[in-house]
Amino acid sequence: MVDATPKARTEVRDRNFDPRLPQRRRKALIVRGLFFMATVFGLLVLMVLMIDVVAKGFSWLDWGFVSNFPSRNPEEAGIKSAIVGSLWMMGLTALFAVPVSVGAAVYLTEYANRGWFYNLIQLNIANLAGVPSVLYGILGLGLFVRFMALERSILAGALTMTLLIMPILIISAQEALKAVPQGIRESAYALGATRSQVIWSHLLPIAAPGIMTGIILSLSRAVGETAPLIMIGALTFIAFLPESVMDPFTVLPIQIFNWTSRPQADFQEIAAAAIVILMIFLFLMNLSAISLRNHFERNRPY
Amino acid sequence: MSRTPLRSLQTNVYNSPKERVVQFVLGACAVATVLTLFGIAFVLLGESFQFFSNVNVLDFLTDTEWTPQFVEKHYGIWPLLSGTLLVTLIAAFVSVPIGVASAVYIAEYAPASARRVLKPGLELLAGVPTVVYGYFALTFVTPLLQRFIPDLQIFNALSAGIVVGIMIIPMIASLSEDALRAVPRSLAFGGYALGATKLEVVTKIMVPSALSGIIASFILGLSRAIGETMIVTLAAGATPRLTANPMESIQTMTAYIVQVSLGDTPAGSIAYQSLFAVGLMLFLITLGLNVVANKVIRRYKENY
Amino acid sequence: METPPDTDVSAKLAARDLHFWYGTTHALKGISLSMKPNLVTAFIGPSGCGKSTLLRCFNRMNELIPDTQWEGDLLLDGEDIRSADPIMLRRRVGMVFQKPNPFPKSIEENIAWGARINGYKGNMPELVERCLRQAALWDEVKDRLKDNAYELSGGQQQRLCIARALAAEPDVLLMDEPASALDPLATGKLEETIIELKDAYTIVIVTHNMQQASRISDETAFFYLGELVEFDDTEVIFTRPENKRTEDYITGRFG
Amino acid sequence: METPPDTDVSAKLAARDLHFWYGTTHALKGISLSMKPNLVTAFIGPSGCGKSTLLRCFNRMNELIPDTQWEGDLLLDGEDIRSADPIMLRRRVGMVFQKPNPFPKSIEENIAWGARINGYKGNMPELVERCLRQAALWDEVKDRLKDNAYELSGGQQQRLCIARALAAEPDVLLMDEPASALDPLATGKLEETIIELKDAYTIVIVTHNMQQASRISDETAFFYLGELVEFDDTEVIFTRPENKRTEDYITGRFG
Amino acid sequence: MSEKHWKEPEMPIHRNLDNDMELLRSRLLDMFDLVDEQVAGALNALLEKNDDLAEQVRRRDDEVDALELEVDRQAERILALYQPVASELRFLIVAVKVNTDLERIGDHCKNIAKKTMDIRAHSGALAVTRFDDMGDAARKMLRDVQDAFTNRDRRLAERVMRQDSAVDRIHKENFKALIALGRENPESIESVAHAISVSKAIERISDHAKNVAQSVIFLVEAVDVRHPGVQGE
Amino acid sequence: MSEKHWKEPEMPIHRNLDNDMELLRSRLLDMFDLVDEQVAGALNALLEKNDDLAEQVRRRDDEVDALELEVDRQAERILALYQPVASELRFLIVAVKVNTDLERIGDHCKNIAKKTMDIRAHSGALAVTRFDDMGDAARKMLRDVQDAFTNRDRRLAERVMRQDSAVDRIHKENFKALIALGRENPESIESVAHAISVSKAIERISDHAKNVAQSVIFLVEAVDVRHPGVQGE
Ligand SMILES: Nc1ncnc2c1ncn2[C@@H]1O[C@H](COP(=O)(O)OP(=O)(O)OP(=O)(O)O)[C@@H](O)[C@H]1O
Ligand SMILES: Nc1ncnc2c1ncn2[C@@H]1O[C@H](COP(=O)(O)OP(=O)(O)OP(=O)(O)O)[C@@H](O)[C@H]1O
Ligand SMILES: [Mg+2]
Ligand SMILES: [Mg+2]
Ligand SMILES: O=P([O-])([O-])[O-]
Repeated sequence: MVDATPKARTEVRDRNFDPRLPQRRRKALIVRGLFFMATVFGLLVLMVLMIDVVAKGFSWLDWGFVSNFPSRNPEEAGIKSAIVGSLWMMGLTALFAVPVSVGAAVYLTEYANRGWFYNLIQLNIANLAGVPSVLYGILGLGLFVRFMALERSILAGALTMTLLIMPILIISAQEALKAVPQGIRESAYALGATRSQVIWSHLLPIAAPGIMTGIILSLSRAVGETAPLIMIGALTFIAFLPESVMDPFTVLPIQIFNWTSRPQADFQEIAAAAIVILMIFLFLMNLSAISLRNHFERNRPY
Repeated sequence: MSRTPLRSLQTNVYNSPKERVVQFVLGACAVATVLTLFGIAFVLLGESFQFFSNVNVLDFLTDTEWTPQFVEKHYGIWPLLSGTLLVTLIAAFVSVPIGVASAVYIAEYAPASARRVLKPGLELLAGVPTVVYGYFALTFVTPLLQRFIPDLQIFNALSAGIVVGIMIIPMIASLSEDALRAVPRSLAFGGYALGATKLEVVTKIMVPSALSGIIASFILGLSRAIGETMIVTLAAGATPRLTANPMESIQTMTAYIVQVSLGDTPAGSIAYQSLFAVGLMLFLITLGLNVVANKVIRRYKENY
Repeated sequence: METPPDTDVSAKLAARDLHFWYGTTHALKGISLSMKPNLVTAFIGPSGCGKSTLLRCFNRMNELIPDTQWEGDLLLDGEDIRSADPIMLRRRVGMVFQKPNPFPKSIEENIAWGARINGYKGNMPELVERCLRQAALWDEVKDRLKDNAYELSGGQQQRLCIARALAAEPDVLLMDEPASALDPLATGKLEETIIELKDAYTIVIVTHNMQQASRISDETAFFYLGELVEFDDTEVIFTRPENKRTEDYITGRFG
Repeated sequence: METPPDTDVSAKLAARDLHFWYGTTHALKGISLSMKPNLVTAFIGPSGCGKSTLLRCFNRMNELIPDTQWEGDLLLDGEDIRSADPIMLRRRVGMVFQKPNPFPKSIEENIAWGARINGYKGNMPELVERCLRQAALWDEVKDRLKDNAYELSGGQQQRLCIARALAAEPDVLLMDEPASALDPLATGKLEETIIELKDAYTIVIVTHNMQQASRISDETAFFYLGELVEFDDTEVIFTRPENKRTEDYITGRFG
Repeated sequence: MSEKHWKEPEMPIHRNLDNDMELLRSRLLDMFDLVDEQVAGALNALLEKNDDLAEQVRRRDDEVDALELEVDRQAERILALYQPVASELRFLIVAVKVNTDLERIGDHCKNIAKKTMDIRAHSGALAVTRFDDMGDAARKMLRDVQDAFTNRDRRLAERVMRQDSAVDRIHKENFKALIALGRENPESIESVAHAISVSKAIERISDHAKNVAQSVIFLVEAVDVRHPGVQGE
Repeated sequence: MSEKHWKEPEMPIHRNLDNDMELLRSRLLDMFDLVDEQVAGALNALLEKNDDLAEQVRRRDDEVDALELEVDRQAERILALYQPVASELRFLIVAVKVNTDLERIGDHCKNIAKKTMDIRAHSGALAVTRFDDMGDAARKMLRDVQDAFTNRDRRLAERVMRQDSAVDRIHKENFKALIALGRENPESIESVAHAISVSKAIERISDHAKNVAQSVIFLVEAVDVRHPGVQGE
């Protein structure tokens, strides 16, 4: 196959090739193996991590662990207040973040003229998404805890978390809206629809699965965050359930941090047990988001 | 054919009050985001202003010691900065090759069935809370490493850096994969049709075509590493020290911030205000990196 | 060709000395022409000559593109389009796009939606049937009105888009290269449909395909660099065009 | 038309009783035909009839699609393609795609790349110039060889892709609807280029555009539902096709 | 390729072209009918010595001419607007050629009509000819070829082509008889000359009918049967 | 629309069609040349009483026929492969029509050549005619119309159309002179009859030249100047 055919005309071909195919093939094979190993590495770490925490924390996992309040005594320590606090946090954060973020995303994709103002907001959102979470904690500390005098309450925490996840939420909602084919907008406008009719009838329904995915993923981020809440001072010993949004609170990651940073080995194992609970919860959220997305991507007609 | 009579063109629906209200409310939501960034900047600048009225800016930037708790107080940012950079550097060594290689594998090599497992796997990895990683670094990685490196301290930059690196692998992998996927498949076919091997197509066409996106993923990943808090707080120690030795305990900027806010440092004290100065530093660095990365990303998105 | 300022009362749609700018790009440079009712008018010309821009002027879809400007007169039934409410205008001037773009809803809903937002009070199933029949699609979909529109083939989708446009009861149908995403069979069906619709609507169609223009249109306008070069009966354009450019274009000597 | 098993030694490229499957879809059902050297052969037929599939068999690009299978013989210069190394084969059988797909590199690099990975030892600038000249692009780009290929117009990009394919010194050029993304001007230039390349290459072109097939090809094969219906001189196909289906297709009576 | 693999044919597309082709076809059939009437009229005028009829034939030639223009224009229109190929293209080429032939037949009829009076100056000239048989034969050819055209009947067209020689034979006989007449009766010579022209005209009519038959065969079979024995390169 | 807005024209695309059109054009010009030679040959054979030349003209008619087939096939080929419109389409239609006319001229030449000997039987028949002038006029028309075609010269074509009447006049004179001759000299009558045919043939040649001129005008101006006074609907 390599040889030139006699018919080939010299003026358009000089046949000056040396393809060295075997070497090229061998190299290709080796590098492929390396790429594969790199990919599996991350998953292996995840497995090791899970096995490690389960191994350490398994013996502490029982009903008492879930139904007890924290305690200075490892035997009696539980995560009841942390779980309830995390749920409060999640609910309130969703309540604040979702409407504002979706509204902002709709405004940006559907209303805003592509001018300096639009560019400013877009740049701003992209940058906000990259601001370290601990700095949101500082903002929460300065703005909610001190300036608005909300003290170390659930409300202050949820508001801080809201600001933290809003950029992520807006970006994913924008992506979902942008994925709606332009043709749908154009044809709806061409039928004489107003902007709000187009948004309500077509854009939001079509983008809903994507927006939902974004919501779940960003809430799971909120549930796992620690540093901002430490900043606003959530790290306290809470042996009661919050009654209102103004009550002090704790959440699972804080509890984990607290136990991890204690020297006693028992507390480290309790921390592992709490991690197992937290991870199961987060895995469930992530998996539901992933399957939601896969389902709609597979069934998306356009 | 029955036809309704001609309607006038004049009824004004386009600018009706309802439409205007909707637009106003949604616009207000968008403006809220700008306020957040201003809020952060405002809080940081405000307290930092107090701090710098007590501490010379020049000292802050040139002094090589950070000892706010000691009697002889030094406010030189370098120990914290070097701690941060050391961790970030180690993280980069771990995450950049592995992240890019995973991205290439998933985008170019993995069969559809494998991709269906690998991608969610990486997303789960990305969903692990940092405090869990911190726990992992402290209770698993460090003891493991100590078996090979006996003089590794309990708190050290190395294991924190490695775990931070692991933490940002999914981020780099997924952003790089996006960049690779944005390269039209037709380019790959163009390469194959010329008699290229898969490796040649991938490394000489696809990766270079996606290069700016991949670089942006590095920058964003590193910015994330710089801002990472819980892992370093738990595993890297609380010893501000100007060193390049990854075996020692160090302190990063973020860990310092947490440390101050955990302690009983009275509000209004210089030590307390130093938290904001360090925060400002962190803010400026990450913001700078993000601006650069977003510029790069925007450029590559315009390409195709 | 000097088209005299249009005063033809029989024109359904007319432009008079129309200029259009995208930012600083002068995309239309003084276009004057008028489309007669119940005829198919084809816009032809090389890429970028402004065909689509002109088309979108007639229902003011261009205004959805930021930083655009126009000057001159646009008339629908002699009424000035400038002073009209764009929403009301678009209900009377329907549009079909290059790529079939049905809503991801049922076939039925696709058609009903446009009527519903326009406050249609009549019998909806009847309207759906009538529009589908007019778009020559009824027989193919009558047993599957609840199916998602995306289950139709490309050509059927495009005819569904026509049916959807008809549901808003327009007088004019603007079509921007409606067949360019279709295969020859579907194109044939679409052309057949367009010819049948001619009896009830005024149709303007942009096409890259000279053969298509010659097959289905009654009048043809040839544009070049934002100007109207020649506008005449399709037969005249394709047998004895006046302008050398027109002839060079239709014979494929330049693009 | 019964094409007898091909034993024509003058054939550059031939298929004998070729079958192809995508999973369980039987996309080609016993195709036998042979392409003569230095002629342009056009593949026409309604969408989905297997034109592209057959084309991609000739350089085994189909093998990049998972879960495919083929049966029968494919011959290049009488040698069995099955036993050839696909990488070497693809060098000898160049391909140009539907959408222009230059690499995001300089014009020069686009051409040099294919030659370089194949271990080209000659004078690279000369090769670049020669290929660009053959693709009728040299005069348009000679002063901007370092520019990024994406700065070229669509038609120029497509000709650059041809030049790129030529740099690997193929004998055969396969083109899958190479003009479908181009405007008429660029299409005209491309067709001109193809006609000029005929002297040195064997060209197979898939096209949806019957006029294009008739304009540029010497022989035309009409496919329908994965079968070869008729294969003959283009002139014969377009003046007196044997098969009723062929005639119905080329006269636009079915797709 | 076995036909059993075909799916049921899709519904054929109804094209604008079909209408225009149909119009052309019906115009061409009108032309056939009109020319047939002209031939009948010219021959009857000649044989029945009917000057009014002759005059009418002469006047109606304008109609033939008008129809010729119309058919040509319609053919051009179709070619320009629909760019037909294969059998449709052949139909158009044939239409143009047949149209020309029919118009020529019309012209010959006009010429015959013009000569009607001249020939009658010496009635012997008519007596020695077989214009009636000749005319019948020519008309039959014309009608047959119209049928062949309508039904795309190759056989019939071939038969028409063969009929031409009979007309030629009669023409030769007429020629001889007329020459003999002229020789005997020099006074008749002008009539004889005109009668020869008429005979020639009828012979030409049948020639044109034969041409039309050749066109029909080209239409149906896509083979050119003109000039057997010579080959275009 | 003012022309000043035009950009400089882009480089025109070189199309396959251009080659094929050029080929057709050159074939048609060959046809013109060949037919012109045939006309010259037939007339010379007649006037110079050269039987060999006459025989040659008769034999070369096959070449004309072959060329006719070739031009027609080429025109069909172009129509089928390139679907031309506007002036290119007109050129093709005109090519087909001109081709037919030229072939008919060729046929008439053959007929003239056939009669050469018959006429000579009585040499007086040639003496009373003005075949030389008539032939010159017809040939001039033919050459002029070829020029008009080559240069797309409407004026010249119109002049050719006007020249036709001169030929008609000579034909009438010939006819009268020949009739007179026949009347005086009944023995010559067969030659006279043939001479009339030849005169008629030359007249027909000029008629066909006129048809070609009409085609040229149609080609250039896209107006049909045939049958002035009648109108297609
Ligand atoms: N959204 C836009 N912004 C800026 N310029 C534009 C925009 N749309 C079109 N143009 C410019 O306006 C001119 C006319 O464009 P238009 O789309 O009307 O051309 P067209 O004739 O429809 O071409 P095509 O056949 O390629 O669709 C072009 O020069 C184009 O580059
Ligand atoms: N990757 C694929 N997987 C499964 N089926 C395929 C694939 N590609 C093509 N097919 C099927 O194979 C058949 C032939 O496809 P092919 O693309 O060769 O047709 P084509 O003649 O090139 O059509 P078109 O003109 O639309 O490009 C079609 O029925 C198509 O649905
Ligand atoms: Mg357009
Ligand atoms: Mg294909
Ligand atoms: O004009 P003619 O009838 O002799 O061809």
